[in-house]
Formats: sequence, structure tokens, C-alpha cells
Amino acid sequence: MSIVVVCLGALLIGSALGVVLSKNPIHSALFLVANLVGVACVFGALGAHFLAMVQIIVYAGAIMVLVIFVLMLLNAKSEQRTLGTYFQLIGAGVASLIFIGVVGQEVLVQWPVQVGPAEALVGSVEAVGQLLYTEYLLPFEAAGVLLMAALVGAAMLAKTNYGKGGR
Amino acid sequence: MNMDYSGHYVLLSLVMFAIGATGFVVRRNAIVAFMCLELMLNAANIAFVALSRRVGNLDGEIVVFFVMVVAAAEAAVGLAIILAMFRNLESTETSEASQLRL
Amino acid sequence: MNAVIGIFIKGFIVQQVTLGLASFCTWVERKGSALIQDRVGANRAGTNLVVGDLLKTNNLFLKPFSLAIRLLVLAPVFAVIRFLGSIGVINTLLNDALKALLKEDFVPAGTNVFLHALGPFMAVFPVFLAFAVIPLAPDAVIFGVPIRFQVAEISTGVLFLLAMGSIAVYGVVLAGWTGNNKFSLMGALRAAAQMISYELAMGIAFATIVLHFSTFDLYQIIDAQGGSLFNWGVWFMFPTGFIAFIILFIVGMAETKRGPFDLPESESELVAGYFTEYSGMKFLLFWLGEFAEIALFSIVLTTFFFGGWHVPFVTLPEGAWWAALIGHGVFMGKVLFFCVLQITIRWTLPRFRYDQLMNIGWKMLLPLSIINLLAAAVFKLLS
Amino acid sequence: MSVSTVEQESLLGLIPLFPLLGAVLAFLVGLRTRSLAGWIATGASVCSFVVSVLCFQHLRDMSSQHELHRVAAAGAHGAHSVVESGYLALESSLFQWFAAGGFAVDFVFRFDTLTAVMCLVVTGIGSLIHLYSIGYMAEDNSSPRFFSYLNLFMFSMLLLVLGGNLLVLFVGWEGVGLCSYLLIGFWHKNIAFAGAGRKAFVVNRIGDAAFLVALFLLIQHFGTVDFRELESVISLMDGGVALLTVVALCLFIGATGKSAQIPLFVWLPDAMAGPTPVSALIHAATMVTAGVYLTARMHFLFDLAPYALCIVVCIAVLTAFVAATIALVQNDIKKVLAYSTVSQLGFMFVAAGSGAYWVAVFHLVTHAFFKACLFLGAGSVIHGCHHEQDMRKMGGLIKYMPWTAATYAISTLAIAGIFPLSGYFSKHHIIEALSHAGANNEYLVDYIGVFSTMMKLAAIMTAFYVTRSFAMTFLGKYRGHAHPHESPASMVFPLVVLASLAMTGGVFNGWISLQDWLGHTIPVGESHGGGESILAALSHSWPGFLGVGLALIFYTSLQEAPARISRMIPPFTKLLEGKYFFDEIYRVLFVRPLEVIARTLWKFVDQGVIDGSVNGTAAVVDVSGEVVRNTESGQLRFYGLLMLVGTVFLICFYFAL
Repeated sequence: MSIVVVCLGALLIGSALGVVLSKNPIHSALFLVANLVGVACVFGALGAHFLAMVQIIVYAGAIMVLVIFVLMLLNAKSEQRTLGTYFQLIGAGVASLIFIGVVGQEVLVQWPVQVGPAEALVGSVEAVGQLLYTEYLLPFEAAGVLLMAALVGAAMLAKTNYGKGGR
Repeated sequence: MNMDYSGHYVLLSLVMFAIGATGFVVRRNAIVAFMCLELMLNAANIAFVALSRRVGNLDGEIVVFFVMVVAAAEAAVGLAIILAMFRNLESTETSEASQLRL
Repeated sequence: MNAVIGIFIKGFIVQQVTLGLASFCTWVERKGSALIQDRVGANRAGTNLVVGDLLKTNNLFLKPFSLAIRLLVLAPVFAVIRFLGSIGVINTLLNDALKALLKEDFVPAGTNVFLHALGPFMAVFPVFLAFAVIPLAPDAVIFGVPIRFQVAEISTGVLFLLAMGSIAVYGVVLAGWTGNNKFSLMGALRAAAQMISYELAMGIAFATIVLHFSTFDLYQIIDAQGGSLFNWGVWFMFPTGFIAFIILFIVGMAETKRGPFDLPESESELVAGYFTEYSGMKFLLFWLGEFAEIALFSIVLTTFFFGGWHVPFVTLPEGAWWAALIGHGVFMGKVLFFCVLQITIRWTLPRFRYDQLMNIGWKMLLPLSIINLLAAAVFKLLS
Repeated sequence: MSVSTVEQESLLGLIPLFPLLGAVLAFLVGLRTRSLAGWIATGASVCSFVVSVLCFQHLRDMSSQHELHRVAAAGAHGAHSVVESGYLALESSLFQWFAAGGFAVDFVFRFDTLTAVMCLVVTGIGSLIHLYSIGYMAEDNSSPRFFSYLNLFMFSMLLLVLGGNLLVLFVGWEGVGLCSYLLIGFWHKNIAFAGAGRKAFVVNRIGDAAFLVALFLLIQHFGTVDFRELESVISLMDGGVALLTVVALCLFIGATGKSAQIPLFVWLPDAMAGPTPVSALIHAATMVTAGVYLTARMHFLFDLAPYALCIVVCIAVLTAFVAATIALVQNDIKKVLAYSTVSQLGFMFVAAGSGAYWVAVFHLVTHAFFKACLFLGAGSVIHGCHHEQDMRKMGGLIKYMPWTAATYAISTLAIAGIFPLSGYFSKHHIIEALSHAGANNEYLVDYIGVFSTMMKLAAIMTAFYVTRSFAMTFLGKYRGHAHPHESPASMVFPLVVLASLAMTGGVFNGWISLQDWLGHTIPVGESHGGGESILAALSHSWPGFLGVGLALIFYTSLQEAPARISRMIPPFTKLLEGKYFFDEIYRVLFVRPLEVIARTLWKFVDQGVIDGSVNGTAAVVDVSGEVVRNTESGQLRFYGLLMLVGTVFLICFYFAL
């Protein structure tokens, strides 16, 4: 195992645990930012440079800033008890462990055979763009519509006098 | 240097997904739950990219792209909902919002 | 291994360039503002000894030196020091830094110390990182080794710039939040909103440029602007290139939270905004980050629109070390011009109101940049 | 050689349309101005009559064309060759009603000679009775409702007679049943009257059920309900007499319900609860004759089922006789007429059962005239005596209401069967037809003698009880306490018209040959009308003279005689006064057991099993909902946990496969 994999793994798992275990939501958010940057690094390590950049721009640069913005706006306080009821903790933990065990074993045993040459695949902007604007044009446009809808919906929801007749 | 580590990354994504899922179930704060959701999405994204590498085409990366789009939309709407919820309930705890109305 | 060492060397050089640019901006800020405001400005640090004093005095420190030495060595040195002090360089580079280093590192009560320290780091780190993809000079062969004066030779340089720009918000946000103080928080909120808002126009302006040059690689972008003056980015598909330049220039000033856009740190409302609770070296890091950002934006403008290291109508020979040197000089010259321009504007124009700021971002720059992108696309399609 | 001619005539749809519109308009307009309702309804009815006459004229033209053709054909084939009269009809198919598989039913109207007669009778007498009702119902506050119902009845009745197939006829059949129910119970605030309406409806339903069975049998075996198609299919059929007999009997049971024959006649006397014009129109002139019309319409079927015809005659004779005996002792003027109607309907069925369908229709027409006149006269009397119906409290009214008395007298003579009046012709033909019936029906041969005697007795009794009612009402001294007065002109005018029709109805057997006319539609046999001398005719009307004479003697000069006679034979009197205890027998035999069964079903099956299972289902859902609702806590985290566990389970399941 290369150093990169180990480091990234440690970063990702550590920061993910940090997200879940931090009492303070802001700490969670910052751990998540670290995690997302780590994911971007994984993308980079896998050769998907474009995705890595987009990951940082979209997730770290936009979504998480929004989240932190909201957290600061709401001045969220630390939770008294972070981990809910034991019932839920145990249930979720067991289910997650089973999930990791079952799927992980399957991944190790039935790891798919390499179909194409991995080296030929460079996640260049051109290649991704080519696919996006040809084969995936319709989903791409649909994604645009989705974003538009989300924009309008969010603006509507965030209006101060929401539900009181509007202005 | 040119070793193929995609299998390891898939395992990594599994663990991350499990952590995110557990976090979603366990945490009370809506925003943290939302962040756990993002964790799960990113875990899935890692798996997509790794498998895309492994299988040898770019479709997985395209899916990741769309997942990001959806996540962005989700963030906008979700955070707006959380804001509205906070305005009405003075709280961001998911257990407070159990009435399907504000 | 060589590659790693090379990267480290290159990184070090770039670091020095960055710091140098930031220092220059600091000096311009201090002395230029004095000029604009008809003040003398910083001129105290240094020495007040003249040549006569050197000869006369029985100063404890001067005693060991003979008259000849005093005349031949010390006098010129002191003259230089005296000159530098009179134009404020010493004050800026030495005194300020020393003061910041020696000052008490104050941390407000009830905050997370680590995050408090992380704030200024995050303010500087992305900006410095962004310099990694900037090609500072044309390629050259030195001692038989072909060298590209760029730390990270990645093909998606433009995107990287954008990514680093978007990460830069975190420094501000962390600083504001860990300040544990209403003013800090307000400043951070303002800064975050402002940066996100202007990032949109910036991204689309970037897209216009990428459309122009059909590449994300910064070196290729500069390379494409050689030769005639009219190969410069500002003239590309006139007026789209020019409009993109204007947009990027305004966005740059807003992103650096300076000039008429310094709402997040407006001293009359928020004490000092997000870095109210910082002092000493941490405060200096914000200061440094801000000026590094100015330099970065100047570099970006130069790279995208003003031909980088290209001298109009002059074609430098490829691969010569002196050509690289000259190119770097030209590049830096252009960059310094934009630094001075930005600082001049910052000291000239009054501050916007917050709604005006938002209006400019959302209602002017964003639509304008979108239309510009569309127009550029149409031009591209037609040509 | 039979030539059938069917022409399209779009006017046909108008005939039932006018009363339908009238029903709606009369009610809506009547809400605002009550007095207008009657005139609207009358107008609609008259319009319908006019259109009927136009159609009739059209058919007449066709008929005369046909006659020319026939004469020419006869000439060509020699003087004595018999050329059958061809089928003549106007037709109007409105739309396809429904189609299910290969079975399609059109909503078709057909106006043949039989329908023409029925149409003219219904609309003509209907119009007169509408006119009469304006005066009769003037004081009633809900008269718009009355006229609306009346017009609705006209609509249904016209649907019944115009319908080109059994289904359209059935719609009309049920429609008149409904209107009959509504009108009998018109004064529904009186519980007894409402009960009478319900009784009529329920009894009719028994007949209708049989009708439906016949209908289904026809559809199953012949795949059509159109009269023309049925006729052609059945006439070509070999054997299948059993089936035809069953169908004919079912149809006849339907007819006994509608036309008040034994055993389903019990509703008609009670139906006198309705306003008198209703009794005249529905329960004397038109609706009750629907059964006779149906029998005539389905003649091709009855003809092939002689056993059914035998039963028809038996029932009819019995009904005619029994009803006549009951009528002898009734004191309520309307009840007398009601039983008389039952009896006369029996006469008609005797004719139909004997195969002389045209005679049945002939008697139907004449009966419509004189019985409507009698009922209206009775109504006039009741109206004049301030709603007094008991004849024992009348008498001597001839002084107060001469017009009524005169028309009543004429109708009395007509129904008694005195020669120049219409009743004689039809009744004489019936008795004659019965005597000839044995010739083509082997089952009847042995009973002809008994039946003829009974019919003659019934005829004598008919003359007797009608005259009795006339004498008790109009002759002698006034025994009541009210102040009788003559009715208004709008009521007298229909009386006069109907009386003159009753008087001259016999001409249908003279210069207008109903026999020939109907011959286009139903078999009429050899035409031998008009061959009688006047003396022979007078001698043939001896039962009428006998009955009238006896009644006049008993109820004017020898007033104690009837009472004395009835005291002499007490069981018989009791039997008659108790109306043979039909109602009581039915109550014990049918109503009580049915009530017990219904109560049992209600208590145990409905409340116990059905309600129990429904409530049990609800309870199960309720309880399970209470249990499951605990999972719907609204807690996002719990939902998340469920999703997670479910997903993991699915994944494990998938990989385990």
C-alpha cells in the first residue's frame, strides 16, 4: 500500500469520524471540509483531476461555506448528548458493520476484472466535457433545470415572511 | 507508482459511507445530519470514481458530476428548510420537527 | 528524487517572490497612502546619522571602526539605510515584522485555540498555494536542464486558481467565528457572503477566458499572447476580452475585501471585522494574505489579459536564461503596476454600502459576465 | 302475400317529448304560478295528441296506398284470393342504446296501426283528463306536482306504446308503474294513501319480475328484443313450444300485475286512494290496459303457446266474474268502478286469450271511453259533494248536476252493453270470440260452455252494479248533508266528449273498421262486422237489459230487497263484502312469512354477519394502525435507521442469493 493511500485513508476516516463525533456543529463542518478536500485528493490520486477541482470548488467552496454560514447565522450550540439513544446508536452501528463486512467481502472476493486500459483514461476536462455535451446532454440540461428549481425553492423558503402571504 | 489502488479506495468509501449513515441516524442536529448525508454522497462518489478507473470508462465520473449537482441543489433547499425550521421552532434538532408542519 | 528537490527549490523561489510582492504591496500601501493623503508617511525607522556625525561621534558602537572604514564603508551603508528609512522601507519590512513577532499573542477567552490559530493560516495558505500554478517566466535551459518556472505543472491551472479562491473563505470564516465576538462574526458573515457572491462572476469570467484560449493551462495561455500587442487577452474578441478584464478587476478588488469593498473589516462599524481579536504574528498573516491576494490577482490579470512576460512586438529567444530573466522582469513590472493601481483605488474611492455591494455583485457583474460569456461563445462559433 | 312497409318519420320522437318537457316545465313554472301548471301540462298533452294525429294521418295515407295495391293484387289473382294485409309502420330510431357483444339495442320508436290506436287513446283521453284535472285540482296546493307526475305518466305510457322493442317498452312499463305509485300516493301525508301506493308498487314488482324473466329468456334464446325481429324469428321456429309457453306465461304474469288480474289484482281497488282523474286516466283508461297491449303486441308468441292462452282465458274469466261479484256490494262509488275495471280487464283478456286480439283492443278502446267517463263522472260527483265517496250518502243528485248525471247514464248504458252504444259491440264480440275459441285451442274446448256462462253472468252483473251505482247516486232523495253543485265547465266538457265517444264508439266496427286497421299489425281473422240486423243486436244485448232493469227495480222501487236478499244468504254476503278475503289470505300466506324472513335476515344476516364483518375489518385496521403508527413518530433519525437497516437487509439478501 502506498503512502498516499494510507494517508488519505487516515484523513478521510478520521475526519469522517470527526464529523460524527464532534459535539460542536462548527467542528463537524470543519472536519467535513477536511474530508471533502481529502476526497478531492482521492479524485486527484485516481487521475480525475477535473473532478478534484470541481469537488473543491463546489463542495468546499460553495456548499460547505453555505453550511458554515448557516451555522454561524443560527449560532448553533453544542449538543448536550451527541449520540442520541443507545438503541439508535447500537442499531445503526450494527447495521453499518454488517454493511461494511458484507459489501467489503464482496468487493474483495469479486473485484471486477479490468475491462479497459486504465492508463488511457485521463479524467481531462476535454474528455469529461465531451461526454457531458454529447452522450449525457439530456441529463446535463435536466441538472440545469434542477439547479434552477432549487434556486427558486430556496429563495422562496428563505423569505422571512414565508407562509404569511408573501410580499 | 502506477499500482492500481482502486480496490482500496472502494473499501475506504464503504467505511466512510457507514460512518456517514451511522452519523445520520445518531446525530440530532439537522445540519449535522445534513453533513452526514454529504459524507455518504462523497463516499459514493469515491466508489464511482474508483470503479470508473477500474472498469476503464468515464461514465462513473459523469455520475459523480451529477451527484455534485444534486448535492448542490440539496444544499440550497435543505439549508433553506433548516433556516425556516429554525425560524419557527427556534431549534435545529430533528426531533423537534416531527409534526410535518412548521 | 530530483524532481522532488526541484519542486522544493522552485517552491522556495516562488515563496520568495510571493513574499516580495506582498512586501512591496505593504510598502506601497503605507507610503502610497501617505502620498495620496498628502502625509509624509513612515520615515522614522533607519538612522538619522549623516556623514559628519559618523566622523565626529565617539559613539560606543562606532569606536572600533577607524575613520577610513567609517568613511569608506559605514558612510555609504548609513546613507543607504537613511534613504531606505526615509522612504519607509525599513519601517515596513523590519519594524512591523519585528513588532508583530514580539507582540503578545492574544487569544480571546472561551474559544478553540487550535481553530483560532487555523484562521490566519487558512487565510494565507490557499493564496500561497495558488502561486504554485503560476508560470513566472518563460521556459529556460539552465546548466543543460530545461526548467519551467512553475511549481505545479498541472493542466487545470485555471480551475486550481478558482478552487483556491473559493477555499480562501475559510480563513475569514474561522477567524470571525473563533473571535467569539459579535463584530468578528458580523465581519465574517459579510466576508463570506461577499466572497461567495463575487465568486460567481469570477468563475464565469474565468470561463470566458478559457473559452478564448481553449485551455486551462496557464503557461499555454501566456504563450498564446506573444508577438503583437493585439495578441493580448484584453483584445481577444473585442470587446468580450475587455469586459472580462473589467469584471475580473472589480471582482479581484472585492475578493481581496479591499478598496471600496472593505465592508467586512470596516473599522467604523465593526472595529476591524473578522480579525478584531487577532494580534501579533497572526494579525500579520491576515495582512500578508491580503497583500498576497492583491499580488495574485495582479498576476492573474497580467496572465490572462496583458501577455504575461511578453514584451509587445519583441520576441525573446527561447530557452535563454537571460531571456527568462527579462521575461520575469517584464512580468513583475506589469504585476507591480496592477498592485499599485489597486492600492491607489483602495485609497481613492469611498466605501460602498452593503446593499450596493450586493447589487453590484448579483445584478451587474453576474448578468454582465453571463452575457459576455454568451457573446464570446457566439464570436467563437462565428470565427 | 304480405308486403311490409316501414317509413322513417322523425315526428315520432315528438310524441313523448312534449309530455316530458311538460313534466319539467309544469313543475318549474308551477313553483312560481301554480295556476299555469295545469294549462302547460294540458297543452303538452294536446300537442302530443296533435302530433299523434299527424302520424296517424301519415299511416292512413300509407294504408290507403296499400289498399289500392291490395285491390289491384286481388284483381290480378282473382276475386276471392285472400291477400294478407301487410305490415305498416312509421319508424324512428333515436340512437343506439347499448351494445354488449353481439347484442345491441336501439332506442327505437315504431308507430304501427296498433300503436296508433293506443297513442290516440292515450293522448286523446289523456288530454281530456288533463283538462278535467285543472278544475278538479284547482284547490290543491301541490297541483304543479300533480300535473308534472301526470305528464310524466303520459311520457312513460307513450314510451310504452311507441317502443319498437321490449326494452323500450319495459322502460315505459316501469315508468308508468313509478308514476302510478307517485300518483296513488299523491296525498302522501295520509298514511293509508301512501300505503296504497306502496302496495301497488310492490304488487307490480312481482309481475315485473316475471316480465324480466321473460325478457331474459327471449334475449338468451333469440338474441333480440325487437318486436319485428322476434316475430320473424319465432314464426320460423320449429317446436320449442315449452319455451314459448314459459315465456308467454311470464309475460302474462307481468300483465296480470299491471292489468290487475287474479292473483295480482288486489292493488287496483286500493289505488283509488289517488285523485279521481288519476283513477280515470291510469287505473281505467290507459296504464292498466298495458297488459292487454303487451299481449296483443306479443300475439305471435301467445299464438304458438295454446296452453298459455288457455291459462289466460281461465284467469281472465275468473277475474271478470269474481270482480263483478265484489262490485255488487261495494258502497264506495270509486271502489265499484275499480272492481268494474278489474272485471272489464278480465273481459279484454278473455278476448286476447281466445286469440281475438283486435277485439281485446277494441274493448280496450271503448272501455277507455266509458270507464273514463264514469270515473270522471264519479269525480265530478265527489267534487260536487265535497269529497264524499260513499254512495249511501248521495242520491237524487240528478237535480243538482244534470250534465254529470246525463253523461254517467250514457256511460252506464254503454258499459252495460245496450245495443247502439259502444260497449255492446266490443262485449258482444268478446263473448262471440270466446265461443269460437275452442276451434283453434284444444285445451279450451272442454270449458267453453262454463266460461261462456260465467261471462254472460258477469255481463249481467256488470250492468247491474253500474246501474246500481247510478241509481244510488243520482236517483231518489239526497241523503247527504253537503250542498252538492254542478262542476265547472272545464270538467263538464271532457265528460260530454267522453260520453259522446262512449255512445258512438261502436262506429269503429262500422264505417271505420278497426278490425281491418289492426289487421296490418295483428291477425284478425275473417272480417264479418256490420252483418247484424238491429233486432238481432237488441236481442243480443239481453244481459245488459236484464242487469239494468233489475238494478233499477231494486234500487228505486224495492229498496228493501237488496238488504233482504243479502240477509238471506249471509255467508255469501260476507264473502262478497270481504272481497273474498284476498288481502287477508295474502297477508297470512305471503306478507307475514316475508316479514319474518326479512326480520331474520335483518337481525342475523345483516346486523350480525355483514355489519359484523365490516366492523370487524374496520376494527382490525384500527388495531393494526394503532400498532403501526408508533413507527410513524416523525423522528427523522428513526426513519433513517429504518432505511439503513432495510438497505443493509436488502444488500445481504442480494448477496446471499
